Amino acid sequence: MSTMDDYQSDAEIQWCPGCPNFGILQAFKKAFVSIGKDPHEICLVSGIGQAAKLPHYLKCNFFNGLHGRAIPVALGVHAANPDLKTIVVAGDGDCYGEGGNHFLHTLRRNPDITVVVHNNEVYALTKGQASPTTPKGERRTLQFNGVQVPPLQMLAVAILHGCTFVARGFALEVDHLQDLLVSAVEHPGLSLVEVVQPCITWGTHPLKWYQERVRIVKEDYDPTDRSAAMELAMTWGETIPIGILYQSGPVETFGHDYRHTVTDRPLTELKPLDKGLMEKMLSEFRL
Amino acid sequence: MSTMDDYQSDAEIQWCPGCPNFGILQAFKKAFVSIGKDPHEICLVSGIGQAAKLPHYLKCNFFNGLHGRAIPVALGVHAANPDLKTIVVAGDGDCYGEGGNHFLHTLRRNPDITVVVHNNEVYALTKGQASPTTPKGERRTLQFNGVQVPPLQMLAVAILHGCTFVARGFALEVDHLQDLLVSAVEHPGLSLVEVVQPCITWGTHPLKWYQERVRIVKEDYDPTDRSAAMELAMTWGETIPIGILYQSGPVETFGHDYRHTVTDRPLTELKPLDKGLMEKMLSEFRL
Amino acid sequence: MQDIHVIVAGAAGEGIQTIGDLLVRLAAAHGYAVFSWKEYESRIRGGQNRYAVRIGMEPVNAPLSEADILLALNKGALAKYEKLLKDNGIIISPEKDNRDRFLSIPFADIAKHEIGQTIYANTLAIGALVSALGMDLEITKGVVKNVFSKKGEDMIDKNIQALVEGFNRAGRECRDRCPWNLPLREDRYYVLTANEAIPMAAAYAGCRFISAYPMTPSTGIITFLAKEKDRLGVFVEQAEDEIAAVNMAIGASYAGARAMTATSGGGFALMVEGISLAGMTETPLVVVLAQRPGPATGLPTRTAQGDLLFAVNAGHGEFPKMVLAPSDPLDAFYKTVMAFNLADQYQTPVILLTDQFLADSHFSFKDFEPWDVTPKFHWAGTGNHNEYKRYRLTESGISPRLYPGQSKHLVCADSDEHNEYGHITEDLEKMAPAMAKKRMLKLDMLKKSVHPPEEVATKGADFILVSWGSTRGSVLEAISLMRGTGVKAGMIHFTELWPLPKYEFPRGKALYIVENNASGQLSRLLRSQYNISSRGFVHRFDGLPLTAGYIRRVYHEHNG
Amino acid sequence: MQDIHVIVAGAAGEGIQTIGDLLVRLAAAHGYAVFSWKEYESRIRGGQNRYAVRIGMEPVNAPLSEADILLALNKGALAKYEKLLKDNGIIISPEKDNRDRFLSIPFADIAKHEIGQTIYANTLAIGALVSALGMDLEITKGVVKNVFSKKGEDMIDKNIQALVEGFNRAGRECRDRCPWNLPLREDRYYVLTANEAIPMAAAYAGCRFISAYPMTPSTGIITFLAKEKDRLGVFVEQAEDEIAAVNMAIGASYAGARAMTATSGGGFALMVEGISLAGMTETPLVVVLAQRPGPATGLPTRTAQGDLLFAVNAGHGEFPKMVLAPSDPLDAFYKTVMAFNLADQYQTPVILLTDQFLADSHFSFKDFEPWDVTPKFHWAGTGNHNEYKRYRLTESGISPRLYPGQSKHLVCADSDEHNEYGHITEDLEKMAPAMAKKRMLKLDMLKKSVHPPEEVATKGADFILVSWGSTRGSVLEAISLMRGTGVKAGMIHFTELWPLPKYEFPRGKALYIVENNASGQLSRLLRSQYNISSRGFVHRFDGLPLTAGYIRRVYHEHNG
Ligand SMILES: Cc1ncc(C[n+]2csc(CCOP(=O)(O)OP(=O)(O)O)c2C)c(N)n1
Ligand SMILES: Cc1ncc(C[n+]2csc(CCOP(=O)(O)OP(=O)(O)O)c2C)c(N)n1
Ligand code: SF4
Ligand code: SF4
Ligand SMILES: [Mg+2]
Ligand SMILES: [Mg+2]
Repeated sequence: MSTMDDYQSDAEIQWCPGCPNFGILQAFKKAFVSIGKDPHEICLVSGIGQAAKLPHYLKCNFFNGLHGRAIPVALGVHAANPDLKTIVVAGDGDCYGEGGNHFLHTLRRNPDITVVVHNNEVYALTKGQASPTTPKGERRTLQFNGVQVPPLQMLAVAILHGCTFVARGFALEVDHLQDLLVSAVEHPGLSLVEVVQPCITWGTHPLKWYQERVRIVKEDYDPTDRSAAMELAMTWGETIPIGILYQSGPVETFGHDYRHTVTDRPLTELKPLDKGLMEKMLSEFRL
Repeated sequence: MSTMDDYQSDAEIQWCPGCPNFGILQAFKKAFVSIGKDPHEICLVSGIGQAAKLPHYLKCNFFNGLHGRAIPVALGVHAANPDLKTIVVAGDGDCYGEGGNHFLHTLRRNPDITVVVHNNEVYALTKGQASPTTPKGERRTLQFNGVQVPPLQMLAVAILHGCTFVARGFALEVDHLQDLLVSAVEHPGLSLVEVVQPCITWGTHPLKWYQERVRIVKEDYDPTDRSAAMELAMTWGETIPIGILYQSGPVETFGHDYRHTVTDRPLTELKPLDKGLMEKMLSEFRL
Repeated sequence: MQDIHVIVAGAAGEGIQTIGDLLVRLAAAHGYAVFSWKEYESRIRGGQNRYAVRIGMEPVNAPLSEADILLALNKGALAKYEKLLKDNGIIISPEKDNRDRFLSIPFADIAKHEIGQTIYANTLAIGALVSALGMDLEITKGVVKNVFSKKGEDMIDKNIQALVEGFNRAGRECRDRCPWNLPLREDRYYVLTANEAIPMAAAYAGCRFISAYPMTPSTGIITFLAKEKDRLGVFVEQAEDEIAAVNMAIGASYAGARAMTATSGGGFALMVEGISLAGMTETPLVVVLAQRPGPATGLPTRTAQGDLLFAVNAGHGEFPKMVLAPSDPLDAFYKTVMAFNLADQYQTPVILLTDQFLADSHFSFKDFEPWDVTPKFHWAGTGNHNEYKRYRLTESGISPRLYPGQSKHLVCADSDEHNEYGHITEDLEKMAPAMAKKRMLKLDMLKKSVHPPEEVATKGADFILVSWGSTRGSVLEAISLMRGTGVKAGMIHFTELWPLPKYEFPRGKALYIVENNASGQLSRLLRSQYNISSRGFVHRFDGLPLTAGYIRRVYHEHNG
Repeated sequence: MQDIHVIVAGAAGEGIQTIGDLLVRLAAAHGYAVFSWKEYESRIRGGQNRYAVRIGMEPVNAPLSEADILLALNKGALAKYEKLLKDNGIIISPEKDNRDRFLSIPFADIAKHEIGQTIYANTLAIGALVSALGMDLEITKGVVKNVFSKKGEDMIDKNIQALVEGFNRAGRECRDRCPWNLPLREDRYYVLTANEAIPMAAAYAGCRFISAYPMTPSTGIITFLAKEKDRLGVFVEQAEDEIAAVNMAIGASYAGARAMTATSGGGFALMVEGISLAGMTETPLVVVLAQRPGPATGLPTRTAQGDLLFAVNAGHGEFPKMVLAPSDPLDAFYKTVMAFNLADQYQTPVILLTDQFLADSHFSFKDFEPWDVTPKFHWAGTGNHNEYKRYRLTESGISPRLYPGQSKHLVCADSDEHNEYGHITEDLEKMAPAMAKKRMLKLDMLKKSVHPPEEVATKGADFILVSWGSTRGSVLEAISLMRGTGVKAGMIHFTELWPLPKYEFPRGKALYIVENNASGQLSRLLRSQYNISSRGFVHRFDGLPLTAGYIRRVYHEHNG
C-alpha cells in the first residue's frame, strides 16, 4: 500500500503560491494512493507549460517532452509498455493548441491511457496570451481588445468521437477530482479529464467566480446519455458542470491487433529475433 | 461574363482516367461561371495530394503549398486581400490528417473562405494508405488487416463549432455539386464542402456502391436545425446524405476588428508608414 | 566617471521588473547612458531573477558582472548575488545584516505602516537607490509622477511619499558609504530593446502581417505590433502553432503583403518546412529566430547563440536564404529593413537571428536615425508582360513578381518543381535543372548584397577576436579592457552570416573565436568558407551573456 | 560478356512495374547478377516512367544510361527514351515502325484476341524480352508459374500461353538482330533494395516500434514492417503527421523499445524539433531520411543528395547526433544495425540518409551475410544503483539508462535543462553547463566509433573522386571506365558523415567531389573539418542518379 508520502517529490515547485494547480497535484497524490499503484508503475507524460511541470512534483516515472507533444510520446510509452499506467498531464494550450492534431487523432485510437488537461483558459507560462479555451471577449496579454473568436469545444469533440470516458473536474474540489482521476485511470481505454484550473495571475475572474459556477452533476445524471453529455460538455457560463460527463462500455483499444497476435506484454520482453529467421527471410531475396 | 473556357488550364491532368476528381473539376468551372468571378479574382490554395493538384487544372491564381498546410496559407491570402475569392482545395489526408490542427482552429476564426475537401477515404498520391476518413475495417496498402479505428467526423466537428455553412457533395453529381460550390463561395464566412470522391484505383468499393447510397437531402430538410445536421454529417453507410447539411446566419468573420479599425481593403493598398510617425514613435524611447 | 552597475535581484513577481524599468528611466532622465540586461527563470512567481543596470557617461552597451550596488529583495537573492558585489560595493535589502556595506531597509514594513500598503515597497526601494546613486530627488519625482500618471492622484501622492521615505532612509545611512553621484546632465539617449526595434522597423519596412505563436524570448515582437495596431496597422494573428504561423505569413506575402513571423528554436524547428516552401515558391519571408539555450526546451528564458548552423542549413533541399544576426537594437532596426528589402528583392526567406540577451536588454544610443536604409519594393509592374510567367527564367534568376488580384495576370505558385508558369513539371531534361539553377543563381546575387564583417583595431593588433551577433558590445569592451593593460586586441565582427561575404582575413594574426555556445558554430562556418584556422576559442554556454571580463579571462587562460 | 541493359518504359499503370520486377527475377533465376533502378512520376496512372534493368556476370550495382533493349509500351515512352538506345540496340514496342531496330508487337491486341484478355499483354511483353535476351524459355516458365501460383490454374495457363506467344513472335523477328544470349549459370544472387534491407536490419537490430507518416520514397520501410508484422513482431503505427511519428518513437524508446521512424525531406523538417528532444532527453532514436529533390515538395518521386547539411545540422541547440549514409542495401543493413547500436550506446539520435535511388533500386550481392555487426544493448542494469540518477554526470558523458517500470528506480526524462535526476534546473553556475558539457562529451566519444572513408585505388592515382552515400557504385564504375582509358582515378567514399572521422586525405592529389546535388554539400562539410580544397566538382541535380558515364563526362569537361 502506498501513502501520499510515496509520491512526494523533492523538486521545488515553480508555480505561483496559491495556484489551483496545487489542488490538482494533491488530487493526483490521493488518487494514486486510492489506485494503489506504486510510483514505478506509473508514467506521467507532459509537454511544456505550467501544467506540464506537474510530473516534476510527483514522485513517479515521467517524460516531460515538447510543448504540444505529450500525447504522441504517451502513445509510444503505452505501446512499448502497456503495464505502466500512462497519464498525460497537459495545459489547454499544450493539448488543444499546439497539440490539437494529436488530441483529435488519439480519440480514434482509444489508447488505454488517461489525459488530464489543466484548463486555465490561458497560456500561463508564456505570460498570459489567449489559449484555445479563452472565452470570447476576455482580454489576454496579446489580445488587447479581447479574444475575437469562440473557444474550442474539445470535450464535445471527444464525446462525438466516442471517447468512452469524458469528465470535468475543478482544481479546488480536490476530493471530487481525486475520484474522477481514480475512475479515469481505472477506466479501460482513453479517459479524458479536463480540470477547471483558474489562473490567479493571468485570469480575468477571481477564484470565487469559478466557485460560484462550478456544479457537480446531479446524482441521477446518466453519463451514458450522449446528447446530455454533449450539452454539459459545452456548458460554460452561468454554471460549469463537473463530474463524469460521459462514460460508455469498453471498445477496442490502441494496438489491440498487435496485442492479440504478437504480444500483450511489454515490448522489452520480446526475445531478440533469431538469426535463423533473418537468414530465412533473406533467403527469400536470393532469387 | 466568364465562360467555362476561361477557366481552362493548359496543364496536363495527372489524375487517373475516369477519376471522379474530373467531376469536381467540372463542377468548379461551372460554379465559377455561375458566380461570375474572373480567373484573376479567384485564388485557389491547396496542399499536396491528388486533390491538391486541382488548382493546376483551373485557370485561376493559385498557391499549391505543402501537404496539410493549405488552410493557413489561405488565411494569409485572405487577410492580405479580402477581395479575392479564396478557396482551399484539399484531400482528406491533407485537411484532416496532416492539417487537422489548422482545420480545427480555423473553425473558430470563421474566415470568409471556402474549404473543399475531396474525400476519397485514402491517401491516394502516396499509393493507398488509410486516411482519417477510411471506414473501420477497410483494407489499405499499409493496413493489411484493415483499418482498426473509426474515422474522424470533421463535418460534425465543424457544425459543433458553429461553422455556418457545412455541405456534402458527390463528385459524380456535378450539377448538384456546382450548386453547393456556388452557395459555399457566396456564403459569408467559412464554408465547408466535403465531396464524396471515390478513388477508382485504391478504393475498396466500385462507383456503383456510392451511387446507390448517395441521397440528396429532402427538399423540406431544414439546414438550420443543428442536431439534424449533426446526424446527417455523421451518416455514412446505407445512405450518404448530400446537400447543404447546415447553414446559419452570418457571424463575425476572421480579422473583423482589424477590418473595422484599420482597413477593409487589401493590405497592399495601405500607404507606407510615414517617417514622421516613426520618428514620433522612436522619440517615445528617447527617455 | 566610471560606469555604475546596479543589480536588482529578487523573485519573479516581487517587483524587480518595475524597479529595474524605473531605474532605467531615471538614469536616462538624468542624462546618462544606460544599459540593462535581465536574467529570469521560467516561472511566473518566485525563483531568483536579476535586472542589471549599467549607468555611464557614454553608451557602453555591454553587460558587466561585478556590481557597485546590489538591491536584494529577499534572502535568496542576497545569497545568490552577493558574490558579484565589488569590495567597495553596497547592498540595499530588507534583510538584516550588521556589516558595513549593508543598508537594511524593510521596504514592505515601512510601506505598510508608514504609507498604508505594501504595494509601495517598490517605490521605497527606488527611493533608496536614488539616494545611494546620488540622483536628484526632484527629477525622480517627476519621472515617478509620470509613470503613475494614469493611476489617479492618490496613487501618485502615495508613491511620491514612498519615494521620499526611501530616499531619506537610505540617505541617512548612505552618507559615507555611497560615493556615487549622478548630477543632471544635458544628454538624452534613445533607450530600447531589440524586441522593440524589430517590430518598429518591420512596420517601417512595410510589413503588414505577422502571425506567430508565443515563445520566449520572441513574444515581445508580436505583442508590440498587437499593442500598436492602430498606429502601425499591422494585421496580427496568434496562430494555433508555429506551422500555421509560418504558412500564414507565406500566404500573406504571396498575396502581396510584406509578412513576418517570430519564434525561438523549438518553434523555428517546426517552421523549417515552411522556410523551404518559401524558398521553392520564391515567396519573400522574414523569420525572427530569437535564440535561447537548447536542445529541446533547454533554458527557455536564458540566452545563447546555439542555432547559427541550424538556421544557415534550415530547410530540406537547396535554395537561397539569408541569415542576419544584428548586434544591437539599432543594428536590428537596419537589419530588419534590410531583411524585408532583400527577401523581396530575391524572393526568398531571410532569417533574423537574435537571442534572449539582445531581445530583452536596453541599449542606449545617442542618435537613433536609421533612415539610410529605406524600404524598397520590387514588384514587376503589371503592364509589361506579353504573357506573364511567375517563374520566368531570367539571367539574374529573379523572376517578375506580381500578386494575385493585382491585374488580370494570374499568379501561380507551386511547391513542386514547376515550369515558368508555376505548373508542376516532370521535365528533368530541361525545366527541372533550369529552375534549380535559377534559384541558386539568386544566392550568388545575394552574396553581392552582403557586407564584409566589421573590423575594429585589427591593424597593429597582436590578435583578433572574431565574433558575431549580440556579443559585439562585450567584445568591444574586452578589447578596450585588454588594450588598457597593454594587450593589443582587435575585433572582426560578423552580422551577415549567410551567404558569407567575400572577405580576406588579415594575414598572420592569431584569431580567437568568441561565441555564446558550446560547439563553435561560427568557427565551423568560417572554416567551410575562408579556410582559416583559429588559435583559440572563447565559449560560454551557461545561459548567460558573454561579458568583457569573461572574454578577457578565457583569453588569458589560453595565453598564461 | 558485357552487361546488358534493358529499359522498360511506359505509363504508370501500364505494367512496367510488373514487367520490370519479373525481368529482375528472370535474370536472377538464370544465374546473373542484376541491378535495376526506376524513375517514375508523381502520379498513379499515366506519365512516362522507366524501369531499367542491368544484367551481368558480376554485380555492378550502378545505373547505366545507354540501353541495349528498349521495351517501350507506348508512343510517348518511345519518344522520350529512344535517344538512350545504343546504335546497335533494339526496340520492342506495340508501336508500328519499319526501322530495322524495331520489333513491333501489338501486345494488347494479341493478348485480347489470342489469349482472351488484354491483361496478358505484360506477360506477352516478357516473352518477347526473354526471346530477345536469349533467355531460357523453360526456366522462364517456371518463374512465371511461381509468380502467378496463387492466381489459380487458369491464370497460370493463360500466362504461360501469353509468354510463349510473346517469345515466339519476337523469336521470329529477333534472329539476326538480337545478339544477346543468357544461358543458365550456376550463380545465385541476393537481390534487394535498401527499403527492404533497412526494415529487416531494424528488426534484427531489435527495433520493436515504428511510427511513420507516408512519404515517398520512405514509405516502403513501414510498409515492409506492417506486412511482416507476424514474423518480425514490430509494433507499427501510421501517425497523423510526422511530428506525432517522431514523438511516438521517442516515447517508445524511452519506455525501453528500440524505435524508429522514416520519412523524406519535408517530413524530416517537421521532425527536427523531436530530434532535438531526443538529443536533450538522451533517448535513442533512429530516423531514416530518404532524400528526394527539394526544396519543398520538389520532385517527390526522384532522387537527390540534397539534405546532407540539413541532416547534420538538424535541431535547435547543441547535442550529439550521428549521420550515416549507406552506399547500398548491404551497407544499409550494416548501418541500420550500427545506427540502433550507437543510438543506444550514446543515447542520442542517429539519422540514416538514403535517397530514392537507393530506396527503390535492386542491387545484387553474391553473399549477403551481414552478421559481423550484431545488436548490442547498453542497459545500465537495475541492481547497481544506490540512488538511481537517469542523468548521472559521468566521465564518458554516458549516464545509466533504465526504462520506466523495469524496477523500482524511477526514470525521469526532461526536455528542459535538468539535474541528474531529470528535474528542471535553473542552476546556471554548475548544473546547466555541466549537463551541456556531458552531452557534448558523447560527441567526442562517438567520433571514436566512426570509421574512416573507404579508399579505392588512391595509391598511384592521378586524381581522386570524393563521394558519399548511394553514389558509390557509379563512382567505382567511373573509376574503372577511366582506368580503362588510361586515366588513373581513385575514390574516397564517405558513408559516415557526422561526426566526421579522424582522417588524413592523401597529400598532393587533386580532388573532385561528386554529389547528387547542386550546391556541393559534402564539399562544404569536408572543408569545415579537414581544411582541404578541391580541384573540381561533379554535381547532378536533375532528379536522376549519377552514372559512371555522367561522372566521366563532367570530369573530362573540366580537364579538356
Ligand atoms: C514549440 C513551442 N512553441 C512555443 C513554446 C512556448 N510555450 C511554452 S509553454 C506555452 C503555453 C503554455 O500554455 P498551456 O499549455 O495552456 O499551459 P499553462 O502554462 O497555461 O499551464 C508556450 C506557448 C514552446 N515551448 N515550444
Ligand atoms: C510533410 C509531408 N508528409 C507527407 C507527404 C507525402 N504525401 C503526399 S500526398 C499525401 C497524402 C495524400 O492524401 P490526400 O490528402 O487524402 O490526397 P489524395 O491524394 O487522396 O487526393 C502524402 C502523405 C508530403 N508531401 N509532405
Ligand atoms: S501563472 Fe497561473 S497557472 Fe501558472 S502557476 Fe501562476 S497562477 Fe498557476
Ligand atoms: S489514385 Fe484515385 S484519387 Fe488519385 S487520380 Fe487515381 S482514381 Fe483519382
Ligand atoms: Mg493554460
Ligand atoms: Mg485522399
